[in-house]
Amino acid sequence: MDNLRKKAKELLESKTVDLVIGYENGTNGKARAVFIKDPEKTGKLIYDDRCKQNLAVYLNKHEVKHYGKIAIVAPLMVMRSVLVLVSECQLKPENIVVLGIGEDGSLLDFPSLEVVEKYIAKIPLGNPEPDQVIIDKLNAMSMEQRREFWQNELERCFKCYACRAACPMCYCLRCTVECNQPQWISAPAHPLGNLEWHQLRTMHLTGRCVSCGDCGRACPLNIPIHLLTMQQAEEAFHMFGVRAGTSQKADSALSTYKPDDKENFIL
Amino acid sequence: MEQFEPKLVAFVCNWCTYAGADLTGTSRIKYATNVRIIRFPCTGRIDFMLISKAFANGADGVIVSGCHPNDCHYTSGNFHARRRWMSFNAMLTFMGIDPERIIFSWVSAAEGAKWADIVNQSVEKIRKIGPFTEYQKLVQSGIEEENFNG
Amino acid sequence: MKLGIYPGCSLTGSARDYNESVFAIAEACDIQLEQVPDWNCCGATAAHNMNKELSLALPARILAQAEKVGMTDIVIPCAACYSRLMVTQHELNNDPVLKNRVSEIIEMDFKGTTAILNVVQMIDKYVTPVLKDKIVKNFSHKVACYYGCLMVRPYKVLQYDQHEDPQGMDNVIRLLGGTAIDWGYKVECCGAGLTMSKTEIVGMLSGKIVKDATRRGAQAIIVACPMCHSNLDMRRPAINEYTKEKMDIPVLYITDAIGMALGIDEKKLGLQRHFVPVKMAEYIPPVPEPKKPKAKEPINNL
Amino acid sequence: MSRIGVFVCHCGENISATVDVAKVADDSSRLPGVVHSVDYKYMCSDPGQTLVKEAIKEHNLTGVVVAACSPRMHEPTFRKACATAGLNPYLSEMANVREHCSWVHDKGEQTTQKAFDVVRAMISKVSNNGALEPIKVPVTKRALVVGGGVAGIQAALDIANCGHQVILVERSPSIGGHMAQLSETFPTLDCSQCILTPRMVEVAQHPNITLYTYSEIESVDGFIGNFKVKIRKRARNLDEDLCTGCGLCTTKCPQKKIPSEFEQGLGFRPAIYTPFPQAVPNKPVIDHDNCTYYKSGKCKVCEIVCPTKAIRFEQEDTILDVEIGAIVLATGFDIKRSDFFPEYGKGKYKDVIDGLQFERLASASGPTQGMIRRPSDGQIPKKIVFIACAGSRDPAKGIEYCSKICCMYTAKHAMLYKHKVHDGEAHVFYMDIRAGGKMYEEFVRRAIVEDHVNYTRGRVSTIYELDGKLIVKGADTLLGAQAVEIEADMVVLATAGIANDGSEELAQKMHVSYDEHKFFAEAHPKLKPVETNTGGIFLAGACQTTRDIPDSVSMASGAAVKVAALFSSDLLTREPIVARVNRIPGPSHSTCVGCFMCQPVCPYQAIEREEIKDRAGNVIKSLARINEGLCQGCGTCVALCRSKSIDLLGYTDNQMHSEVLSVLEEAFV
Amino acid sequence: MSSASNHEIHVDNSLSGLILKHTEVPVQKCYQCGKCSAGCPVVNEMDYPPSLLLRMLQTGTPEMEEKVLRSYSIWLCLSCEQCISRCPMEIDIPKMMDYLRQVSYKKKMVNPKAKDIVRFHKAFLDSIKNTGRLYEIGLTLDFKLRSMNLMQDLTTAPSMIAKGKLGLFPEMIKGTKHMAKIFAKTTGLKSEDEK
Repeated sequence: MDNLRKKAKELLESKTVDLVIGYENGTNGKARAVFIKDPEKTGKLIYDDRCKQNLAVYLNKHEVKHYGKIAIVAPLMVMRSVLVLVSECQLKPENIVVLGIGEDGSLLDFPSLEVVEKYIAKIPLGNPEPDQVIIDKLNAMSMEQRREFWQNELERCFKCYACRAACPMCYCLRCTVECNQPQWISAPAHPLGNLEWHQLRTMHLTGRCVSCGDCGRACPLNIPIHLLTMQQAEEAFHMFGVRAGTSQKADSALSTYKPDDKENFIL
Repeated sequence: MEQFEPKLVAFVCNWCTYAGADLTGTSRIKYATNVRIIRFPCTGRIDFMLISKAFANGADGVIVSGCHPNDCHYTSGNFHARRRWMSFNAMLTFMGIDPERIIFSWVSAAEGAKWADIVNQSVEKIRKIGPFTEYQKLVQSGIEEENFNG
Repeated sequence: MKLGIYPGCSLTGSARDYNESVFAIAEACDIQLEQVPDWNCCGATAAHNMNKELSLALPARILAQAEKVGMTDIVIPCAACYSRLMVTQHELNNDPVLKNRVSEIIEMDFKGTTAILNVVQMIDKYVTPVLKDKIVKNFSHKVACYYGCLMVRPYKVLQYDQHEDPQGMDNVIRLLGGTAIDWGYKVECCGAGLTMSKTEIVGMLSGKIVKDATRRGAQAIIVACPMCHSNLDMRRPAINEYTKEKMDIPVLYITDAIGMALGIDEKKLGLQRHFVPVKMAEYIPPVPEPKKPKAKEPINNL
Repeated sequence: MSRIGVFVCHCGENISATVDVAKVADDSSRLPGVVHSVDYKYMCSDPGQTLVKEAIKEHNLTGVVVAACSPRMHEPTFRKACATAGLNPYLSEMANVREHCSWVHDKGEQTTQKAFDVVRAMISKVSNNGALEPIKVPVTKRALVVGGGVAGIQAALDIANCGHQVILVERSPSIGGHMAQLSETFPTLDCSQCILTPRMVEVAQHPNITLYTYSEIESVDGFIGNFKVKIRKRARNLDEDLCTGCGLCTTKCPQKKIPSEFEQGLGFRPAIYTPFPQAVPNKPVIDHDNCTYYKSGKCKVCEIVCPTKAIRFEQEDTILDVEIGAIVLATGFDIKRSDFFPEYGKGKYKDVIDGLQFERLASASGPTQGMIRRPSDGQIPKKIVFIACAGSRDPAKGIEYCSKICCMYTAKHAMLYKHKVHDGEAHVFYMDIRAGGKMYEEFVRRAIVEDHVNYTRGRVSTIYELDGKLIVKGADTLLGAQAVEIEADMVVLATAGIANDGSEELAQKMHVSYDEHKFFAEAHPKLKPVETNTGGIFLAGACQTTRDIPDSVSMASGAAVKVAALFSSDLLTREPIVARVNRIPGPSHSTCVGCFMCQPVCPYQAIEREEIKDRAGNVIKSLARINEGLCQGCGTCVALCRSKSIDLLGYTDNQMHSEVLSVLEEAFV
Repeated sequence: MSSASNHEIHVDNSLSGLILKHTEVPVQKCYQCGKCSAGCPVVNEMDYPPSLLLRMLQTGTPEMEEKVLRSYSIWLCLSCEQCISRCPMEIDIPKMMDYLRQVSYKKKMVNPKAKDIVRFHKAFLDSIKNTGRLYEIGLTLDFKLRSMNLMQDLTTAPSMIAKGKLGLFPEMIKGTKHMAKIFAKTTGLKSEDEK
């Protein structure tokens, strides 16, 4: 943690960056995001198990984009999000400094995003253990049981779109749900509209989700919607060999193909 | 009881399957009447949301068909489409919606007979599975709620 | 002008002469060389042959020591040490996990921001600009500049000079008024890593180098590495055994050549410590003759 | 509110035998927006079409649905009918009730219901249609062939012999390309110039071919059938009509020691020169960089000696504007030069030469009259080392692919050397011998067995010079990677074949895609090897990948046929079915967020990056833009776009959505 | 349904697989052009030239792998980096050699002819472990004792002392404890003060 604070201070003092995004102690013993411009305030920075939020979501916010160069405290999911955003032209590599956090919580020094790529290449990627356990359980159920599970869960959704706001990849200027010519998604929060919305969200994140789980955490009704995109992330890897957020190049699952992609259902 | 007549729509590409279905016609090969064909320039144009929309509006099954791999009129549209379908299928499976109601196939402009087979098999399959009541129930409850809301 | 220096073990012992000449020319050019505090051995070939982590930790400690006192630029006269420190800095900067692990081993902060210069880079940067006014006597000799392995390789890490045909020292010699020959063994290995354990192989490898330079009429071999120097200079018995004749070409450090041109006392440069006596006649390159039409039918006649 | 007319065709009895056409027409008439609905025996007949035309005028229709056969059959017919009646042709749609309905189903209620459903869906779609202007273009029956090597020559001759005009543009002062430089050709060892020069002369004399040498493509606009090309004709400083090609100027020019490009630097040329004696056209050019007059303002010897007073010092480059219907790219390839390889001396050693230089040494018309001599001292080398794969199959420094032609020409070189220097030793270092081709393997065997060329399997690590010899350090991997050292008099590198200099730039001008090695990309690796993804532009020869003479010539003939096929009709109609990225007022300018994930999806490189700038010129937003000239209308980008910022004209989201909803409106009975 | 279960990650336990895992050197990329062997300065002294070592590793058979680990070549490699600087496939042979030496040493498979090389390296490392710097005369003596080759270099050493090139006393750095710790941590052995 000292290293992190020291490094952040150095970066701000030397004007290498204009803003540091990190975590600080919030109320009720929780960690929350903090935006630091003053090098003297870097002492606020913390990193521990409570720091779960994917800070990359702020990188695309209007208020943040105005700062030139930004340093971001980046556990694995944030690193991956940064790479996704770079590959999708939403972030310029020269405008970001990654203050990497290793699996053991230590500060990792990344002189460039290439080194981040190398680091990620060495780490086994996948969904967080507890989530994958639930996904496996769901996959073990019958089709009917799964349908009931999701119907019961999704029924409760009242379309607050907190999931969308929490996701670093949901940065569109106009979401498809706001499209009414044609009306792709039924507007009210009824079972059909909910199902359509979550299908849309899941498909749009296929090959782009970095399994941070923030959508699920953001849901005020605790609907485990993060499982949908996480399952798709695994599928994209198994079907196409692609993991989101491993490279700065645009090679996302659905914008590329291999002539010999293997499926077993096309007649 | 009267036999259940499923409603199917077919999303096909202009260059292979649509032409293949034309050939079925010129060859006078008969098939079931339960399918309505919708023409797209390429399978790459088919938005997965349209498949969902078809189910929401009463389709019991959807056929999606285009050029065989490497035969795409636009070189790679069908390859991109294939990835989307693979992902869409995986998602539906995980959500408990059996993707067996969506029949994917490659039918070339020369495969008139294959088209008839695909249609007949699909209709029989959906007839066996029965009407897509789960989905239609969602629509019903949607309508009720909408009415209730105003 | 202040500059950090990492001498490395050889320069305190078998290559004391190199140390002396480096410091002598630095003094003559107003460069104050300051040693990295409490430096240790870089581990050399032995460490990376036997233990990867050790081979990174030892150089990392040196760099961390330099960082600790705020040295931003250090010169490393020994090519082997230069290579080890450069490789370490490169590897650790490209692998943050390893960097943390090594920081933990050496129990010191390691940033990896030091600018590392080899001796020729130091000369280019600080000596060449002031050289012209200071030369008292041209270094009028025909010499073969020998770069060896570790100053130019691995190129991907070092990014120094043209690795198959480097010109750094050749250019310095030309500036001093000397003649640098083109030859075949500029970047071949002298056998450094095996100097103690496989003397006969070193004799063969160094012998080939000495022989080629001699054959092409070089009056001296110029080096920038204590390993190269000790092999080419001290291993003469083994070399002579390989070449089957007595080779008496002297081996000079590039700093010796500069020192001689600057008129620095030979003792101060440590030339008396060389095994092969440093004696060279003056060499005046022939003026190129005006081209006569060739008797034989030339190839380029359209 | 739309005013739609529905026209149901009986197609004789083809439709009406199984579909109750009257009912379909009647039911349709009650649908919202439909103001007119009829059925008729033959809609496609003249009276049938008249029905449509009159209804359009009478009812002021905004949309037409013809329920008849497949649109692949008669869509153009009815669109034309609509157009003549003043209705935009893209406001008409066809409901396929024959191939997809009456012919495949028995008579019955279901069949009629299906027909009606399809008609209803098309009514729904057509009310969302927008007026579009078809891209209808005449084909300019004039071809442009870029590059005058053997492939370009072959393509030009083939097209010209089909009776079409051809413009052949060549960058250097003469056509002939690399083939003109070769000594003899494998596997027959016939003289390259002997077989090529008659073709070159034929090009010059062909009434249908206009030849522009010393010229380059300045710019290309337009699209298939209608390219507008600017050709920069560089100043030869010569009145070409007056010049007789006597060559007096070239012999009198005082500048004689300029390295000749044609001789690969092994010979010299004057400042006013023709590249080689058989050049076509046989008219010199003045090389401004080396001409005494252009450098110092004095000399003009050529002007003085010219018997026809043809020299024009004040002449300037001219830009020609030409209209072209189809383009054949035949710009060929190049090789890496011997100064590329640091471990082989980086050009330091004069006697380390490349394969093309060896061709010139072996050529009877070359600088040594066909004697193999060392460039350094003119001696006849007694030992030559040939190094294959110099830069090829070398991802680290060269290129990763196999250059394909080197195995064969190296065998040829070694063979020619042995034929010319009987007591000479020829050593070849190779990695694999790739001799697939008619009589190729036999040729290589002959070199080894009959001509005693010494083949060693291994790569050469380094070369250095010692006492006038080149020490070549290699290894013999078949002897357990034993080190091999050869003292050679000369070394010939079979350097990698690479894309021609400037090919990337040319590809960008042409909007043709190219691979990572800057070779032009074919539209399909197997089924469209001579087409590019840009309509009307074809490929011939080594500009697509390195290839030998027979392959280049066959490909050129293939491209010529494609051009002739395109020229066989007068009119080319392109549908305005193209994608478009939406535009809205600032500050957003578009709902496109600029993720550019659509870019890799487009097979036609039609998606461009547009930068929106503020008044100070700062980029405030990057967003996608579709180049409508390149877009072929597949719509793959449309379905990919998450924010629905791209739409496909003719198949818009609105159209497809309403068609799907409408077709499912009623039960299928 | 989920295809996850169909995909088992293939674990490559061959020596070349381990090399790839630990050093990222792709042995399988070698296509036997022999350029490394052609340029290797000590190829004639080696029992297997570098390219042949790569081929042996590519086979993945235990017999070949054992031959590699018992070879003299891996110890003879000078790490002069000539091979990697010219390899068309950028296979970092010196890095691979470092790894092979470490495995060979750990598995006690060091080639008998290379024992003195290992002794030298160990003597070298011991020297810096104790003093922080290389104590050349100590190293020479230590090595000579270890290799029982007392006569070698007997002629050079006195003249070295005469020329002032061999210090008679070791130079000690202040951080010797620090050095001991570094050695302990990297070699897995406890340092003196921790015992």
